[in-house]
Amino acid sequence: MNPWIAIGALGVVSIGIPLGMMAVSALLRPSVPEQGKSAIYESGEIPTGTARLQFNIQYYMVALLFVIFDIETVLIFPWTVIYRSALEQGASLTEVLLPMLVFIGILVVGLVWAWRNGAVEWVKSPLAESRKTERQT
Amino acid sequence: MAAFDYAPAIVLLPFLSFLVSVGVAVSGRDLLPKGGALPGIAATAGSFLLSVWMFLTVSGGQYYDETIYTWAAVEGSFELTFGLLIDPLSAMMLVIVTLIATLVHVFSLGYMNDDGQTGLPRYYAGLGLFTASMLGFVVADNLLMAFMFFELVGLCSYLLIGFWFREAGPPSAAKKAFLVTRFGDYFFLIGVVAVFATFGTSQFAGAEAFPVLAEEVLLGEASANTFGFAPQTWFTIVGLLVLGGVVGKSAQFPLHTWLPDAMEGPTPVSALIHAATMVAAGVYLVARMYGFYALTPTTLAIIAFIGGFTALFAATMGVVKREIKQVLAYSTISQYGYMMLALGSGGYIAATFHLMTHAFFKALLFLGAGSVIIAMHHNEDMWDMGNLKEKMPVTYATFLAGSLALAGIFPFSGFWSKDEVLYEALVHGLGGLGGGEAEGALLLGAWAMGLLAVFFTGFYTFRMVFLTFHGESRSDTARNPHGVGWNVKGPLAVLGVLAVVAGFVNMVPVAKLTGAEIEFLHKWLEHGPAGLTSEHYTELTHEFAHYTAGTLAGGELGTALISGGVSLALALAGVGLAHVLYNVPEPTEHTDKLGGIKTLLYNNYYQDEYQVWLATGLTLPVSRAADKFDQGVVDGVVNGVSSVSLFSGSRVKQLQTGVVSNYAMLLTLGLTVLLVVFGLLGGWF
Amino acid sequence: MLLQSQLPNSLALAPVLVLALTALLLLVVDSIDPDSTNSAALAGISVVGALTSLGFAGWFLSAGTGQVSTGGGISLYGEALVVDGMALFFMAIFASVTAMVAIGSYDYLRGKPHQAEFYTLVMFAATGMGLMAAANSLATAFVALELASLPSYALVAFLKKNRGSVEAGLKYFLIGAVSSAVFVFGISLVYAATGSMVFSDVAEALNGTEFVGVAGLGVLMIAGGFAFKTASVPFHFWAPEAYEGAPAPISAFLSSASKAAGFAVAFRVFTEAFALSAIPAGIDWVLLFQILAVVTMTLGNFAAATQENVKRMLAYSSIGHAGYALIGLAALSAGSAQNGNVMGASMAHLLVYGFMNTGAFLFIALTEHWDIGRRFEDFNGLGSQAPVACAAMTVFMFSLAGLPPFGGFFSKYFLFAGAIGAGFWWLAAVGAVNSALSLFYYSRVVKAIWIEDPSGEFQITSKPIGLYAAVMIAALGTLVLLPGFGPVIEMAQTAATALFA
Amino acid sequence: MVPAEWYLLLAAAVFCIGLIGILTRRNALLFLMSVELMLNAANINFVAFSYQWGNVTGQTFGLFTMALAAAEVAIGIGIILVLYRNFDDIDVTKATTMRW
Repeated sequence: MNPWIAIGALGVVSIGIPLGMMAVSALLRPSVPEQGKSAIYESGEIPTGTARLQFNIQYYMVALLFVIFDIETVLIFPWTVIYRSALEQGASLTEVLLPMLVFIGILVVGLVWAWRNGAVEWVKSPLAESRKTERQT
Repeated sequence: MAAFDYAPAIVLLPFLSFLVSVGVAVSGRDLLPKGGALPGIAATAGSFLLSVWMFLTVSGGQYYDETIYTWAAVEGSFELTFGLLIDPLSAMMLVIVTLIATLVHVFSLGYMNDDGQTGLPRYYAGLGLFTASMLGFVVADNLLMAFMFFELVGLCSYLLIGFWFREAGPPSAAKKAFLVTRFGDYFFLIGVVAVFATFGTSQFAGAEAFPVLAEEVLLGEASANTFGFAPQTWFTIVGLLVLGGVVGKSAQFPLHTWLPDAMEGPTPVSALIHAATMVAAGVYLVARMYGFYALTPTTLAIIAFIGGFTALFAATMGVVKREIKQVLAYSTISQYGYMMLALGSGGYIAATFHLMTHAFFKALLFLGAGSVIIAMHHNEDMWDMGNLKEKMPVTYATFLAGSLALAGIFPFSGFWSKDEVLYEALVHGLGGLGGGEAEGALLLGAWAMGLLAVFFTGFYTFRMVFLTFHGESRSDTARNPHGVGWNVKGPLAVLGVLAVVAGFVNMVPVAKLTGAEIEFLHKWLEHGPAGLTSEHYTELTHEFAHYTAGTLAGGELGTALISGGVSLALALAGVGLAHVLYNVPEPTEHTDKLGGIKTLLYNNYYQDEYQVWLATGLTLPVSRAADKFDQGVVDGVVNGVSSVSLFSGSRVKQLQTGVVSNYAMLLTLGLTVLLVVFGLLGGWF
Repeated sequence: MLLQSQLPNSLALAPVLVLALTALLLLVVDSIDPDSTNSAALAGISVVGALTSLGFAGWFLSAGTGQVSTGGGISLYGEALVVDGMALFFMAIFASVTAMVAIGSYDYLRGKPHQAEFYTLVMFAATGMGLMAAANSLATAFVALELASLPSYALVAFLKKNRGSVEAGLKYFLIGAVSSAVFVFGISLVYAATGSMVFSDVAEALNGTEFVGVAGLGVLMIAGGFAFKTASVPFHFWAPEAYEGAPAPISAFLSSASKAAGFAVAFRVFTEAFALSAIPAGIDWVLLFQILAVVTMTLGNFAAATQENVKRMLAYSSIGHAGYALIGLAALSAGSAQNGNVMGASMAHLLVYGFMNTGAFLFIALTEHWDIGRRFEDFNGLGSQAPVACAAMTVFMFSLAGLPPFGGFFSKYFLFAGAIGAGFWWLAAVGAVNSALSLFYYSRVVKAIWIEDPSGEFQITSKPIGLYAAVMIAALGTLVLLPGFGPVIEMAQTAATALFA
Repeated sequence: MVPAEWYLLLAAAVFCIGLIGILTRRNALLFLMSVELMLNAANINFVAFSYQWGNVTGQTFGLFTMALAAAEVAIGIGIILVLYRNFDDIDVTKATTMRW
């Protein structure tokens, strides 16, 4: 008997139980729609504002920078793997080190540009800024 | 070769004058004295001098055949070129054309300028362009170039006939001239293409000339693409196609109808274009490529027969005309018929001879008529004239000389040339008949018609002279005519002398009688580049068309004398009849005696009517049907295609819904379809 | 031999390297002074960079670098890149278009923020295009294609406050993302079938491969990737909106240079990696391109005929021209001596197209600069207000339609003649019919400009020098290609013939 | 060793899931995620056949694909951001000012 069958049966059961519970409750419960039930649950508080939160642009900027520069490091790994053996086999530094320096250099130019253009600067939100000044006075 | 370096200038000088005149005409101001006549006179006179130089150089035994400019070439196939060919024939023609053009320019001073005409720059521009294109045609060294200038000449004719475009007649006449000659030119164009397709060249002269190639093909020494016909048949077809253009331009039956109408143009134009030069273009073309025509007896016989018939046919119509220029118009048609007759019957020299003498005396007659018309305040009706010889002696004397030449009275120039034409037709007709050739009878028939036409020629010519200059004055203007100046009399005098003496260059009967070496034209045309000499042509006609000279009683000399005597007698008879009927103080119309024929003649044998019927009754319905087809089917298809395109365009763009998800869907769909199709085709699965 | 004796081989890529360095330099300049609005300096650097690149490409072309006469293509970086006649020919196109776009953008961008970024992105995209032309491996082809595409997405959406621009950018990006996914999946399938990405090895492995199905799928999907780049059916859906919504200089850039880049890499991939002599019989990509060519040119021209918006009409016409250029791939047959001529004619058409189409879009940029509307009616009577620019536009329109005696006529003539010579007369016939149709909508522009009466008052107060200069250069290019067409077509056909050797 | 066809099928399945996601999702971010799935389907092939053919070309190229995917996402998010600012939504079907 194929051992996979047990796993398959487990999968069927694990899907079946929740579905069955939902089905039973849907059949049994009375249906009384009410505003409070469809409201957003915020720990018992009455929700304020919309559910759609506007994140600060900064949030995305950091994420974008991370995504880009983080992934570039992936490209460095293969280089590190072959670096020593390549040198040992007699490759010159210009052949082995220089390309990576150029690569990093290009990334650095990009990073400097992003920095200078304020991508990593922590901009304070005007709202928080005004609250802070209120408190000080 | 220095002289020939200037050859292009002969053509370019009048063209320059054309440009100057156009410039003046465009500027709209009176920039030049005499309305631009002087540049024209200077240019044509310059061309004339250069032509004489060419003539002298050619008589020194030098010839010129150069390609000037290659404007299209297909590698290894054929070349389209402009080039000059100056040999005895073209040198002679150059002198004739430039001389008459110069005289006509001078005469125009009297006819147009002194008359206070407007639009003179346009007139002289037309004359200049005409002269340039005619000269270009004369010196052309290949058939295509000849065709192009042939068409230009036709265009100028159109422009000049319609010079008085505000009146009713001239524009219509211009249109008619243009359309009728164009009808012939279509065949010519097809002929040009056929020549190129057959031989790959259209050069007139040289070892690679198409007449030479054609000869080699017939002798079996070379081959050419004859489109599945026997070479002889195919060359006959090609020759007849080119002949279409000749018949149109030289006003031969049945395409002669435009020429009488063309008399609506200014009289100097009639003299230059419709008598002396342009109409000669057709005949000249046949002479130019005579080496080709001489190879095909059928074409020659047709040419001869058309010529003879036209000579007689036109002469009879000239008998009843009232207007002086109409008489001259029909006489022109008739005289060109003689030239065609000569060419068709192997009389290359005779045709050239008549071409030359006719150019002189017909130009003279037209200019004389122009002088009369000036005097008569542009009234052309001969029945309003009479007794003008007292008032205008110079015009009378020269006009009389021209008339005697036209009628073929000894010893005026026309006698010699016409006599030779008829002699050639007679002896070759007799020879052919003796040799049992069918063409012989045809030639003799043509000869008979030509001979008969001599009588009519004498009659109508002197009817015209007597009505115009003799008798009593029949109108007030005739009693008190307008005077004419030196610029009218000068050209008349020059041409008058030429009309008298031009025939002496080739007095064949005299030469035969006395044995003196005075056949100068024969000698002139006997030399020339290889393959373009009259001797060569005689060989060709003999070899391929089996033309041999036959004789009547008394051998060659007797035949010549009999032929000349008969034609002179007939001419004198015609003159005599005219004298009896019209040389009276108060001539009356005798046309009623002709009965029903009169109506027929007045209506020009209903030639116009049947051609108009052909146009309206036959061509028009066909054109209508074609138009229907064009509008309904062709345009319908075109419009349909365009609206279908636009409609499908508006459908296609509906694909572009603007919703990017749909694009992704369509993209996936397209890719899937391609995958399935190519997977199935390539057997991937 | 000139280059080999004077410069190291690695500098054969100089036209591309110059573009990349220019882009980095622009970044550095902007980093030094981010708040500067000295657009003249930025535009100047870009133009100088593009012209230097053009100079190198022209020099190498005339010196015969990488061409058969000097020993064939120079391969670099372990055969990842190759510089030969075709690569340099296309680099010259990209550099010319980039230069014109940079000149024209100077006025177009006046007063707008983020100018440095704009020029940087243009230069990076141009770098990518140059690399596409030189790519000799599917890996570099993909990377280069992305390097060209990614900046383009941003450039199309450059006008952040303009809904059209943003929408165009979105659509371009989404379709582009899907297309590149399809493309890279195709590469992975070809790799699965052959085990290599270098073109010559791929061709070797494909010869007699047993994985015809996998390879076929891969070839088809790779063709799809190129179809996206060249705006060919069925990957063309982004083009009308992207060209219409993008800033006009970017429309010019994309529809001329980017399209040519797609063709450049497609030509090389399909002649080297999927060479007709090596490909299994089951993978009939010539038929594929025949279908695409016919459908693309027909769809593009038909849709263009009914447009009301000039810029959108040009966008559709650009699709139609992609169809014409596809003939260069569609009229091939194994071992035919005509192959080089057809493909060379297609390359020459792309060169001429680079000038005339860039010029046309830059004219649109000019009208946008003047705030004239985009519909045909809005152009009514413009000829009396700006005769010089309108005369140039007339040249572009007639040249695009393929009327003699403009450059477009000659390139189309050679293209169709090449197709006929290769035995594909029906392709030429479809092309000719479409050209006839195209005359209809191109002449509408000319008619509006010169013949119609103005429908309203124009507010033409300025004569932007940069835009004018760019339009004039494009017009000059279109016209100079008349007498200069002989050498161009010869060079293109030699370069293309080398690919088939 | 798992037969090569299975990898191909797995990659094709992942690719199709991504494709279906693109066709059915209207949210721009989900659209992007689906594209990532398609790209990673290709990566499965690369890695699998790199192993199969015994060279590292495929693996290396897989890294490149990932890097490019990241860059693509970066650009994509930027565009989605401006999309939201202009259309107040990231529903890709809402932006339809240009069509036909």
